[in-house]
Amino acid sequence: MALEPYLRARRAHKDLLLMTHVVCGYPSFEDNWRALEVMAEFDVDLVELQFPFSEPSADGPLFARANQRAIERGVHTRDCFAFMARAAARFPFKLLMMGYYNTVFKMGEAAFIEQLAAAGGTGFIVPDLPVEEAGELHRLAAAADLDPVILMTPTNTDARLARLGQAARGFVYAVARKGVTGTKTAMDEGLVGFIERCRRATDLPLGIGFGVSSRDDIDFLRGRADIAIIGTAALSAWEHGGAPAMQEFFAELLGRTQARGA
Amino acid sequence: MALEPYLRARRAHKDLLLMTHVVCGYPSFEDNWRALEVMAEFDVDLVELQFPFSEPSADGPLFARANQRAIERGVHTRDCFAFMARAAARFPFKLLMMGYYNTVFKMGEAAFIEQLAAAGGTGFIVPDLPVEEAGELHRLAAAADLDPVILMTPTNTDARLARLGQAARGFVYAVARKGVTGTKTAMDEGLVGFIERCRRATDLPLGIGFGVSSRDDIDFLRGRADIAIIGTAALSAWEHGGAPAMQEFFAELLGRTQARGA
Amino acid sequence: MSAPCVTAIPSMSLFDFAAGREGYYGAYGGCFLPEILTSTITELRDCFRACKADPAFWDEFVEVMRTYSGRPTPVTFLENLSNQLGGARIYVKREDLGHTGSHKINNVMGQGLVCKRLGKTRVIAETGAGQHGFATATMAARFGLKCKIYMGAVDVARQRPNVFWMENLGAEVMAVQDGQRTLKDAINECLRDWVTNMGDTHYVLGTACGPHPFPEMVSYFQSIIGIEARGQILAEAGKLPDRVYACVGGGSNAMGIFQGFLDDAGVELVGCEAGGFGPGSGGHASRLAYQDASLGVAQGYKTYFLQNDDGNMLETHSIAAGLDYIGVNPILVHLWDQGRVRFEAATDAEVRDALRLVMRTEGLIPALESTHAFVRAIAEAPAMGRDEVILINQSGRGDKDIFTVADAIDDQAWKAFIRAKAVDYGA
Amino acid sequence: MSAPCVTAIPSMSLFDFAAGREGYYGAYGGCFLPEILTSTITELRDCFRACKADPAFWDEFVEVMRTYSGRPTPVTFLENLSNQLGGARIYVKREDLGHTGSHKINNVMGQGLVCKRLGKTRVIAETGAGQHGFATATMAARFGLKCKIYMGAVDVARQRPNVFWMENLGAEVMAVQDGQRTLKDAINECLRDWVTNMGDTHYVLGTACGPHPFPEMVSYFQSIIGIEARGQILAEAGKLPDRVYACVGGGSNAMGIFQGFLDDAGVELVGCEAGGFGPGSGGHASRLAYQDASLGVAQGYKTYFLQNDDGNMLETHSIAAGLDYIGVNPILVHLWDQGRVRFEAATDAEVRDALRLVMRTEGLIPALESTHAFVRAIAEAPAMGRDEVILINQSGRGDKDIFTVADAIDDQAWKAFIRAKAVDYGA
Ligand SMILES: Cc1ncc(COP(=O)(O)O)c(C=O)c1O
Ligand SMILES: Cc1ncc(COP(=O)(O)O)c(C=O)c1O
Repeated sequence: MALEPYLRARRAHKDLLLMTHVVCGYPSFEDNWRALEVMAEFDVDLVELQFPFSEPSADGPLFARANQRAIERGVHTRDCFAFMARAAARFPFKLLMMGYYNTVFKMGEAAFIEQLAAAGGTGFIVPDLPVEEAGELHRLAAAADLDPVILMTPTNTDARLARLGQAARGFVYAVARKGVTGTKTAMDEGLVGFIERCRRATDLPLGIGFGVSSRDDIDFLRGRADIAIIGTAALSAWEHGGAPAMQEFFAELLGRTQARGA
Repeated sequence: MALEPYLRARRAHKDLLLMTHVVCGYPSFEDNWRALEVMAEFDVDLVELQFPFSEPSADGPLFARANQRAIERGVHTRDCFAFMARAAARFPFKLLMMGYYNTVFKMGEAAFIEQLAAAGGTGFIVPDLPVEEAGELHRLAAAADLDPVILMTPTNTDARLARLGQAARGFVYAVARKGVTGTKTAMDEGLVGFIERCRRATDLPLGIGFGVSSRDDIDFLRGRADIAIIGTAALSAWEHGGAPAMQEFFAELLGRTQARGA
Repeated sequence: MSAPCVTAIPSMSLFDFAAGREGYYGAYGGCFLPEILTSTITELRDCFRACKADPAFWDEFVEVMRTYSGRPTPVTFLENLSNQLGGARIYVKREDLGHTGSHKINNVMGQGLVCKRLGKTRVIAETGAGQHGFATATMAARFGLKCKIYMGAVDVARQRPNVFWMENLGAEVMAVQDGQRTLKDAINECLRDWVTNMGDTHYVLGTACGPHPFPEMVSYFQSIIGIEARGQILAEAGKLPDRVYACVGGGSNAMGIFQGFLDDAGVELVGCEAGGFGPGSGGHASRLAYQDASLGVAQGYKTYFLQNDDGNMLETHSIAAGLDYIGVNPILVHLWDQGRVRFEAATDAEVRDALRLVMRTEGLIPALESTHAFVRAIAEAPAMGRDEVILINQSGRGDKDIFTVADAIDDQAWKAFIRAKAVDYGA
Repeated sequence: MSAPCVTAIPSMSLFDFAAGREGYYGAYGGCFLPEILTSTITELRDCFRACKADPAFWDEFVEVMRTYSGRPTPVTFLENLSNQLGGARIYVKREDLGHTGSHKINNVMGQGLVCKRLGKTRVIAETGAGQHGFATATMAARFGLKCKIYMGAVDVARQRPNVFWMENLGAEVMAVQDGQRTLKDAINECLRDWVTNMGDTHYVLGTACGPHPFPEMVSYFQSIIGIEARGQILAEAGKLPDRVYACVGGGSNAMGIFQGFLDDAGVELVGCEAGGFGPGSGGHASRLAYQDASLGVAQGYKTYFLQNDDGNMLETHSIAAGLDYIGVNPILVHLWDQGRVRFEAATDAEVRDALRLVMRTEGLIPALESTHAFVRAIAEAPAMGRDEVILINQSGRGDKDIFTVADAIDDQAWKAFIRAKAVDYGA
């Protein structure tokens, strides 16, 4: 099933979907696997598998270092696809490739689409590829039934948001604030206004990311957005105490303290 | 007795006179006194008492450091004059003030001449005072019966030597080579030619200085010059072993090995 | 006779972009930034366009460079070196004499003027050798802007004197601990700062790389070198140069001087890259002269990068901190494609030798970066005729490199001095 | 608009000596050298006379300075500082932008040309801050002369970077261990070398001191500063300056800029000496502004010296190695006698503060020496009118002072860096 219908179907019986994030090979693929198990346990709907890149300039310090360590450990693009294929076969949630454009460019756009499809991915998020440069990749993706997830940001004009809306497939990733991943976002009127502007620019489901990390954030987003995107906060929990800490984090986030003993 | 007749009288029964050098207050005035005793023992005819100056740029390293140490030890111009007065009263040789012009200038030329006369000096050697600048000092000296000793050098033209000859009194100090005090001079044809040029420029007795340090030098000068001027070599002996070393040095220099036991 | 006044820049067809290809030079360049920066980069592009279209702007720039930085810098004939090598007559364009000691000041003062037009009050910059950071800190002090400099921790260590002066000029210097902790990582940190603070902050990119309009804008300000140099070499040598040599880190000083001669078909343009320990992955920073780079997209633009098969960047190495960069100006790649610019590399060892030769023969102390250009000129001059003319761009002075040069030549007196100082400092 | 060309020097009645008073300025100056140097100094005087009489010589000098050193140096308006102080408009003559980073290059290249006319093949020089030694080593490399630099051991220690470059330029640097082991002792060593090697050696005295013709000759070459500056300030400020400030070590940069304005009665000339720790014997190097100096004759000339009653020289002190000298240019003393030049002192503490202010406000890093002139200008500007104009001579750049400045401001990061380097170097 393509991304948009999948999300709409889930959304039908869940007031806020959840997308989470894993940096492939960091701390190790085994840890990644265990993290995915925890995510599955908490009924996560969608996971971004970040393909490590040496110049992750849109990422904050935690992810930047994770990218770097993964590369130092010898993680290659082919390993990421292999991991994706295993995960797609095992877990109920959908998987997206997340990464920088050079990873795509270097292997070739056609090869990338082909391998992503073969690995069971449903789409990709490439934050440094502007829509102006994405024409061919998006065409190839459409032909392969893969969805390019587009980011909308608070600095975009309405005209620009409309343009982004036209290119978007699957859902729209709305960036809750300026800055890189990993710092706290104020959940306030400004964000509400931005969400409204995004809604006017697209009919796709709307995910909110960048700095979503607490139960209050989730409560705030419920009813306003379709998907809460959890990135740094989950990795941070993992770094702090592995699977148990991540379980505790998700339990706290989702108000399901009982999950702990599960 | 004024310098020239004194030297001529000594020269009448001695084939080569000797002028030596002491840096006032270095290593101490007691050492200076003991050195003068040794010099008297070896029948030295004339001694330069160098008044220490902080910028002794015409002196080589040994004398330069001696000047500096003396100043550091607190030697003042008045101490030098007092020492000269004691020495003049005690020793048979004549004494010259040797020093830089600033010592003279700072006390005032008239005061300098007055005090030099009072201390029993017979003249002065001020190597950084060119004849063009020396008019008043020389007039004051003449009035006080003190002799300005003038240096002639190998780089001077004959015309310049003639000019220097006119200003000279007492004897002429011929510099055996370029450079500062304290390095070896080649006693050779060049020096012979230079001595001849000096003789043509003056009828005064001729002293040869700068680098005269060995018995061979003395032998070379005998018959060619009137005075051998011994500077660094004697101080160097003193630094090496005090009075005995200096005695040994003079004995060797003058071919009087018997003097040692005296 | 005084150096010619600069009053206009030449028409540069390179920058007449085809529709939909703005910022592209052949297949290279473009603008690949996170969406959040779209409005910022658009605002910058529009502002720069307006500046470029306004003749008063260039005049203001030239005036600032004249009164503050001492432009025009001279062209010096190296008679001794030319005679010793016995071939072409060698001339040097003296960017080392500009304020802060390198060509970086040209770009920085220009972007400072743009920043004022943008109404922004804070600047950030990456720096490798420290020259660009030093220049930016200087510009910020002069223009009354807040300033933060990002510098790889490795470069902070090897270019400490520049860090010291940046701080004393009032800039905050941040040692970047990520990645290889050199220039490219500092650029990443700048992009991170920029996506957070674009409201009041202009990113003063230091070389002719990165997303459009930076390659064009930096080249534009640096073109003052080539415009001056063309007039000067005609006056001093009586003819156009046969070859022009410039070192290529990001490519700004090379673009600067080359632009003076692009339309002169008889002038060969030679870009000199960091050969480091010689060819082979990780031991150099030569993107075009060696065969170790390939096309990629990173840090906002498409060009040749030193990268592996996954598109992850390789370690780079150079004796010159300012050449030690993974990518290269896209315009130069395009000109190389077209055969208009030749690329060569100079190894660390060659650079050491050339520096020594130039110091002793001419009393010049080129920056280690600039010395790469001297290496190639010295290598090629003997085979050229006495009637031929070489022009080298001396992009900066070597004072800043004292620790590196002392290390390179293993200067014992310097080391003893540093040890004694350390004791004074409580080691 | 480009800076004006320099084509002629003004008639300078100062140098029209009365018969029998050649080399004297009022009661000061002269030539007091050992007899052995008479022919050498005569030869030099005659050669310099001939050079000065030959208009082609000055043109050659200007041409060398233009093509090798980047003259004319600009005049920069310090708008920020002027506004902050709220008084006179402050302009700066930028000798820091010359090759090797100070005005010393003017004198050195000029004497290099004289040396070539003399047919000599070796040069010697004293140096304090190291700037003159650096400049001389540079000139020697460029003119193909052998070179030996004498430098007090204390200065060798505090100005090591300059020593490093001198050696790398091919000069032999001799650390002088006699006396106070600073500048004056280096001069003594030069005189010792000269009386030994005058046959093939020219002594490139670094400041406008010493025996005639040095004060005149050095002033002559440095006058290029004032000649340029007069035209520039008229163009930039629209009027002559009300006051001109220059630091005074030996007095060469001050004589250099003052000569441009000597005949302009309305221009007040202010010499700024090293106030060190303030008045009192041994704690400063202020010969005229304080009361601790007296007339004397040493190092070949008659002037005010910091000396005791016996005529032995006092210890001197300054934060700036280049100002730390016992004597002073005799021409300036004469002009001070006549009320034409005012003398002031700046203390070490004032210099530290002014340096910080100037760095942060204008992005300039004046040498510690030059900063003395800034101190006095900054102190006096607020009480002057907005319509008044100040011109400061920035005689050099402060890069060379990194160790001194780091010490002065107790920079911990710098110290940590040096300690780490020392460990690399086997401490
Ligand atoms: C003196 C100097 N030259 C050259 C470069 C290389 O940069 P670019 O290739 O942009 O001129 C640098 C960079 O820091 C530099 O400092
Ligand atoms: C930068 C600078 N300014 C000034 C001076 C002082 O010398 P003068 O008084 O001769 O200009 C020096 C001496 O080294 C110097 O290096």
